Amino acid sequence: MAKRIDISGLTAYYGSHKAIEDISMTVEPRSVTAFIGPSGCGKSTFLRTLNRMHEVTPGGRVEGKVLLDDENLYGSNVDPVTVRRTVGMVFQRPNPFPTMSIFDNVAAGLRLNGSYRKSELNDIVEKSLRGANLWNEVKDRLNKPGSGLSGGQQQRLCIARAIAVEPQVLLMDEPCSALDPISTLAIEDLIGELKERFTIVIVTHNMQQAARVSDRTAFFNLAAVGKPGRLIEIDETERIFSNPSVQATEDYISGRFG
Amino acid sequence: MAKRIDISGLTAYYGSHKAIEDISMTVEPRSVTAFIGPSGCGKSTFLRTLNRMHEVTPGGRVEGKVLLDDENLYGSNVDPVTVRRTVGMVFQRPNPFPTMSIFDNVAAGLRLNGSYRKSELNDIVEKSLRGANLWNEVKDRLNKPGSGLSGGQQQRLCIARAIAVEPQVLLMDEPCSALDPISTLAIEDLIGELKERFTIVIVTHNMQQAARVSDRTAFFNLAAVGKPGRLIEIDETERIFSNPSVQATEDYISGRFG
Amino acid sequence: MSHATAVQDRPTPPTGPAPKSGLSSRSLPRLAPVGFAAVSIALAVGLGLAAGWHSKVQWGMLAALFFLAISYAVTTAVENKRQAKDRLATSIVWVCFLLAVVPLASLLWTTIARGAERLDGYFLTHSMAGVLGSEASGGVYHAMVGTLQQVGIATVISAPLGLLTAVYLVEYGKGALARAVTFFVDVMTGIPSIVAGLFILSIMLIANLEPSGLMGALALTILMIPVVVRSTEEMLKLVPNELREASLALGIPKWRTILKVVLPTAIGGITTGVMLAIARIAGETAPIILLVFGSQLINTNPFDGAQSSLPFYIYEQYKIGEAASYDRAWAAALVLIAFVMILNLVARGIARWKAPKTGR
Amino acid sequence: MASTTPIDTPPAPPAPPEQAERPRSTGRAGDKIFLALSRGSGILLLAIMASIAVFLTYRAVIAISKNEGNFLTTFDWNPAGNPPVFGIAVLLFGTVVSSIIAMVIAVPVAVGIALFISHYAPRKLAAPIAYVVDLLAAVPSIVYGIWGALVLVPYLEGLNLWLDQFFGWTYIFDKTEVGVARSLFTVGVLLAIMILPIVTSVSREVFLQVPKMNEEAALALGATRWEVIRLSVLPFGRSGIISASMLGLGRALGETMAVATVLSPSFIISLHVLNPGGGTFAQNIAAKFGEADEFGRDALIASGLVLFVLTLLVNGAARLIIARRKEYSGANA
Amino acid sequence: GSDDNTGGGDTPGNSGKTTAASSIDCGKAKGQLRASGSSAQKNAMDLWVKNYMAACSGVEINYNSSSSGEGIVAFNQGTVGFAGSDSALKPEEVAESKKSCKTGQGINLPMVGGPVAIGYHLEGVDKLTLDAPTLAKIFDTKIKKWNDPAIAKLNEGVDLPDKAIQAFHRSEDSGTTQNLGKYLGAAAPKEWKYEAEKKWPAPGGQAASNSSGIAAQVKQVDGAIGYFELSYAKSQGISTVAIDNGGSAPAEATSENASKAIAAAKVVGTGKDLALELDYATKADGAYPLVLVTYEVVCDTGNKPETLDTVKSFLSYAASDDGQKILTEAGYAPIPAEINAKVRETINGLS
Ligand SMILES: Nc1ncnc2c1ncn2[C@@H]1O[C@H](COP(=O)(O)OP(=O)(O)OP(=O)(O)O)[C@@H](O)[C@H]1O
Ligand SMILES: Nc1ncnc2c1ncn2[C@@H]1O[C@H](COP(=O)(O)OP(=O)(O)OP(=O)(O)O)[C@@H](O)[C@H]1O
Ligand SMILES: [Mg+2]
Ligand SMILES: [Mg+2]
Ligand SMILES: O=P([O-])([O-])[O-]
Repeated sequence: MAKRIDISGLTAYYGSHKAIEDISMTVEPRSVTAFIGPSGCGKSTFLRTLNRMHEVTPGGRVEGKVLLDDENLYGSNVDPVTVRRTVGMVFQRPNPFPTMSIFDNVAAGLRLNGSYRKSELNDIVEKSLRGANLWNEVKDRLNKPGSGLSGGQQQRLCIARAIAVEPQVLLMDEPCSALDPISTLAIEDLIGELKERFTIVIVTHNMQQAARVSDRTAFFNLAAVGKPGRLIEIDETERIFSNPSVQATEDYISGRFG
Repeated sequence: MAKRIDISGLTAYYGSHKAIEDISMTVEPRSVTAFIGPSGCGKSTFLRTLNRMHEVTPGGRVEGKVLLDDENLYGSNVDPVTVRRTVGMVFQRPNPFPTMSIFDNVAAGLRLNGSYRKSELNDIVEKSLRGANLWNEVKDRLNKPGSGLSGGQQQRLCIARAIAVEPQVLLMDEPCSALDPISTLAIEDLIGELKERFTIVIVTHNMQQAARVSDRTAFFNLAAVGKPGRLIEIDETERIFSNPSVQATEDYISGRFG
Repeated sequence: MSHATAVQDRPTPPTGPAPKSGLSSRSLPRLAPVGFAAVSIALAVGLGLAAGWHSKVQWGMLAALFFLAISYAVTTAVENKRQAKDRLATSIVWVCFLLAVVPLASLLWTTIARGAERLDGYFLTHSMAGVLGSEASGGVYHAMVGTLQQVGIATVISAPLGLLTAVYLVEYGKGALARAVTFFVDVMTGIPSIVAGLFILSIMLIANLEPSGLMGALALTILMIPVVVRSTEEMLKLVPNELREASLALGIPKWRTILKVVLPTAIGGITTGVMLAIARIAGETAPIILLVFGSQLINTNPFDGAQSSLPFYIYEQYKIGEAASYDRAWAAALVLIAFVMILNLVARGIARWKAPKTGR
Repeated sequence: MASTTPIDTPPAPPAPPEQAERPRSTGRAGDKIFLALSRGSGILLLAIMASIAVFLTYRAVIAISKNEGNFLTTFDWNPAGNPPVFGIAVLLFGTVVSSIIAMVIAVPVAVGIALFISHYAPRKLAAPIAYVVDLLAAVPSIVYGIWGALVLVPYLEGLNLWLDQFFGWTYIFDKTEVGVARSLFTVGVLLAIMILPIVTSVSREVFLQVPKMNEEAALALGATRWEVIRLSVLPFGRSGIISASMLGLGRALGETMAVATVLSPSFIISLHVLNPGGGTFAQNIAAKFGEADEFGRDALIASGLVLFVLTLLVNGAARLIIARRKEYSGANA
Repeated sequence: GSDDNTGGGDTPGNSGKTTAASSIDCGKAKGQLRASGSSAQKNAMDLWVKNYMAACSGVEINYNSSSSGEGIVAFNQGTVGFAGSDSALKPEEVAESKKSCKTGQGINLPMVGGPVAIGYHLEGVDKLTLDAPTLAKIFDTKIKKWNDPAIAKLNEGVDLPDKAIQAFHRSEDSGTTQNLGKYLGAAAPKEWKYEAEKKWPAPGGQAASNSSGIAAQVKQVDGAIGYFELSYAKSQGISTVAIDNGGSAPAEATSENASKAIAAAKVVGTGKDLALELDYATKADGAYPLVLVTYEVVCDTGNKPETLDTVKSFLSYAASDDGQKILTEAGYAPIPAEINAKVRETINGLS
């Protein structure tokens, strides 16, 4: 199930603005890869190129290759919808569907992709909500709108929604930044569980989190303000945190806290 | 300048749903008070009652008293506009004005409160953006829309906007959750600076952050799912983290990490 | 309707003098605006009487002006400039509302008062067959049938067509085709109804078709589409991209994203737009004269033979110029308004049921 | 196009079957059908409109080529005369003037009412008011016309005298001829009343869509209600207000029956808007259509074509304004 | 819903005047007949249609009273069985009609006549006499005040106020306007130099749409004067001007007085065409000279086979004694008997 991702020479633009430049790396299957780096260096942008969400932004353009088990996502006969179903995503800002109830939010991906029996759906929704550590808080109001939840609840709802469709790769953009320690722990446990089957990429600002959950860590940085972001190095998480090969990484991490 | 806040018997509702119940505490002037607690326990709701933003939510209702230097915010003669000018706020989700440029976003609050000369405005905007550690990244595109920034940049923009008007109390709802360590550090430094003059309340899920920046910490919790949130205890941050008087606090904190 | 109305500051009723401090400021009593209004009206009426102006219109406008000026001045003096501006804005909004209410209420009142005289069960169930203009008999049934069918056909054609076009423009549109469509939709918004009628008429002559309800409906379609497209387009543009992204990222195909996420989010506005469009065409006279011919008899087949329609009927009765025909004209106007009203209620019901649930 | 919308890369040809296991239903056929449907609608519209335009142009050219007067400058409409002469000067003037008056009155008032409904009115009141306003959009224009002639005109009489008396010095409000208030000014007022509902309804919907987050941002800065509106609501609703106004303008420009019933037309251009007289394209078409022969109808169609062009220019300008601020669109909120 | 308005219900039609249906010969009439045109003959047409449809069940006649010109255009386009027109076909229109009449051409059948009333509204004045030259000057805005000597001279003993005259004319092209123009042109050629056209020719004055619009304005505005068919004056209670035609006494606008003027009409049409020429300058005693005659336009041969029988049967009834008799009650004037006889003959010969 899990897939390897091979990125080579990837550059992404917003209109004429080059946001990231010439990134090449490999994301191993059945592992967690963490992206770290200062704000604005292009982590989110890069993440969005991995499931072809970047091109959805007006002016968004991508050059380079992303191979998912040897198949180029940007190949000419590849369907972005299939890509996105295979590579799921949780966004930096929680964005539940305002017109849908909590239940429907979680079921959305399933329902809109195929038909399920009611009981099947119930099971999957419950499982996903439990996985996102939200079940207890919402089980009594599954039919209430998702927008009446607290910030952290909304974010967990979005996570539940993403894992409900069982993607093969899961991209998470700061999934825990709005969560309390308990939920964060739950999500991290979930990640640990999911990586047995899936490939996971997570953006985080939290070094400890990166250290705790990831197998490999990639550090991004800007050469200078206004310049595009670049991959500085990627390595085993242990090495990055103990003995990085680039000075910039060391500098960034040594301001370690948070 | 800085004001003391005395809250007594505060209860807040969303329609018929009681979100927090009977909260009483004192927030000292020229200090930083941190609110911690599991997701959904009502930290944001409580925070919003401190500058009368809660009543803006449809169905939002408040009972109890909030005294700002002996004057009740909910007193009959009090104008919520003045309250909000005195008590500034940064939201959990960054919300720059999408129709304004970066510069205008920061200047928005100032322009409301009086007329400034162009150069004066420029100075304040620059100072605020520097304070929020964003200046370098945006100084070349002050006239671009604020919505084209990265998540962390947007959040810092909102912080700059809030501090530009120099409120006497600053409420911050997880201001750093979307920020990288460098920006977080900058914001924490800023908080340290601001508390010399202002009263600061900060909601955070990050225990280390609470420990680092706050003088006093309040722990909130739910009695049970579906029950309203309550204040469990409030004390010197040191005591809360070393020797809390309630078991629940200890339990919550001892899952310490993040 | 989903009233996501937010900014509802709880007004603070006054009690005694304000304590001296930073927060509470001197503020006008809650009922101050009512007082201002009373004073302004008195002033305006006084001045109007003194100067001998007989039109109540100027009295009203003068009162409005006085009201704005007084509330601004007093608030500036008692509170401060910003509050004054806020109050001025509030006042202007109220004045706008009242200003608009006067003519609109007059119109509705005239229609209801005059229409009610003639409106009864007989009127609703009979046609005008064999009724002379001066006779107080006859009814509107044949015209109701005509309007229902013509508007129904036009809606069935233009609502989906307009909606799909708007979806195309907002969700897919780029490039020459989209620009061309936009261009022509813009042109269409200003098309006089009689010109639309002429176009269909010339087709009718070329194809050797007889006048019928369908022909009228086609002309109404031309008039309806641009309103649907333009208002729907506007509502779709307001749907945050965030939601589209959320859906796309779930691997939901674009069309389902549009159907299940984008359209439901905008459904309230879209419904309003379609209702406005229906309201507009339901009141069209010119194309009916040209294409549906008009009739005094009941014809329930929109595809064959002359029909009538409510606006046509109103025009016809107005032109007769008899007391009895005026009564019929107003009663028919009332029927037409009621018809759109009921439609509107139903549509709003649907929209509310589907609309986004509000919440923070 | 002022759309700020994502677009997928063109749908790729179907992927070879051997590629990886596919999830249950791919839904790609749906995408193609839907795109085809919506693009098809667009093309169909385009075809209809283009054929109308071609038809109009064809007939107009026939008429204009036989016109013995100058189509643009003749102050007369007599295609049945000998020689046939007709010109649009008066109609263009009257249409523009009455529409300007209507827009100047209606747009601010409509935005005011929309704000009233979305942000000021007590919530219990807002829904019924919104409903009544929508209802008014349903009043057929012939009823507006009858009401205008029977009720509005007598009412405006006094206002006219007053305007003449106190604002006569503006030239515009100088009433130099006797006569009932069946003037371009009255027509403007009536059109304003007629387009109020449509402009109000669309603006209101737009204002209700302003994200809560955005209004809260302004509130938290200590903005008064008006300032919230100025900072978040109006900028966000800008393109919506412009579109709403364009819909209203479209109706004002093309309004036939109401204008025909209320105006006392004449082929005179006068900036004294209170004087009876003047004419509009649609009114002239209604007035001349009945007794016109083929050629007369062609001449009227030619005038309709000018109305088209006028509408187009105004709409184009509006689109430009919206497009210029596209990146500041509310959809990015 | 029901097409039956003959009785029952809450407001039954007070159609007591329905004449015996016995004189109506339905012949082979059947199905739907569409006709359109002049609004001047609407009331007459309504009466005829009502009686006719009561007698001949299964026949539907739909007369759309839009305007003469529209009727003619529709007739020439072949969408109606016959058209009603306030003026005879022009040569171009006859030529055009040959297309839809296939073997024949359009002809004019005079069917109804009637007075055009000059209505006025002047507080305190309920009787007013004018003559053609004064009327011409009033409508040409040469006379601007009600107490103008020219008016005073015709109305001795009437206390005329010093009020502005507000003369209303039709804003759209109209047969009534054309007939007024013909009258003024014939009876006051020095004062009224305009061509008699459907379009209002004079520069001044105020306009309103439709006869009902003019009537409404005249009723509303003190100092107003306007022209319309007599029925509008009657139903709105508007005072009408008596016209001094040079005879012994001013003639009131009544259908009898109009008949006297129409009696002098001569047929000028050739072949089966029965277009009339009226003598507007008649000085006959009691003749109200401001009259109009409206026609039905049909094909002499080549009428559409589906509707031919219905057209013949219906028009025969309209031209019959019964059909003409009811016109007076509706404020119209019947066509002189000798012309009417020709009309009936022509109708019989239609094919
Ligand atoms: N607009 C709303 N309408 C109804 N209920 C709401 C609304 N906003 C929040 N709530 C409910 O009120 C409770 C407290 O929410 P609040 O946002 O204050 O939590 P929080 O402590 O800030 O959580 P988090 O750390 O996740 O942000 C929750 O149960 C939440 O579901
Ligand atoms: N929609 C957009 N239009 C134009 N520029 C954009 C857009 N989104 C992001 N950018 C720019 O692209 C660069 C990279 O942004 P990105 O969001 O990828 O940063 P990030 O690493 O995710 O930051 P953060 O940690 O703050 O989320 C930034 O300079 C940002 O301003
Ligand atoms: Mg990011
Ligand atoms: Mg919160
Ligand atoms: O009968 P007319 O409407 O043409 O005067």
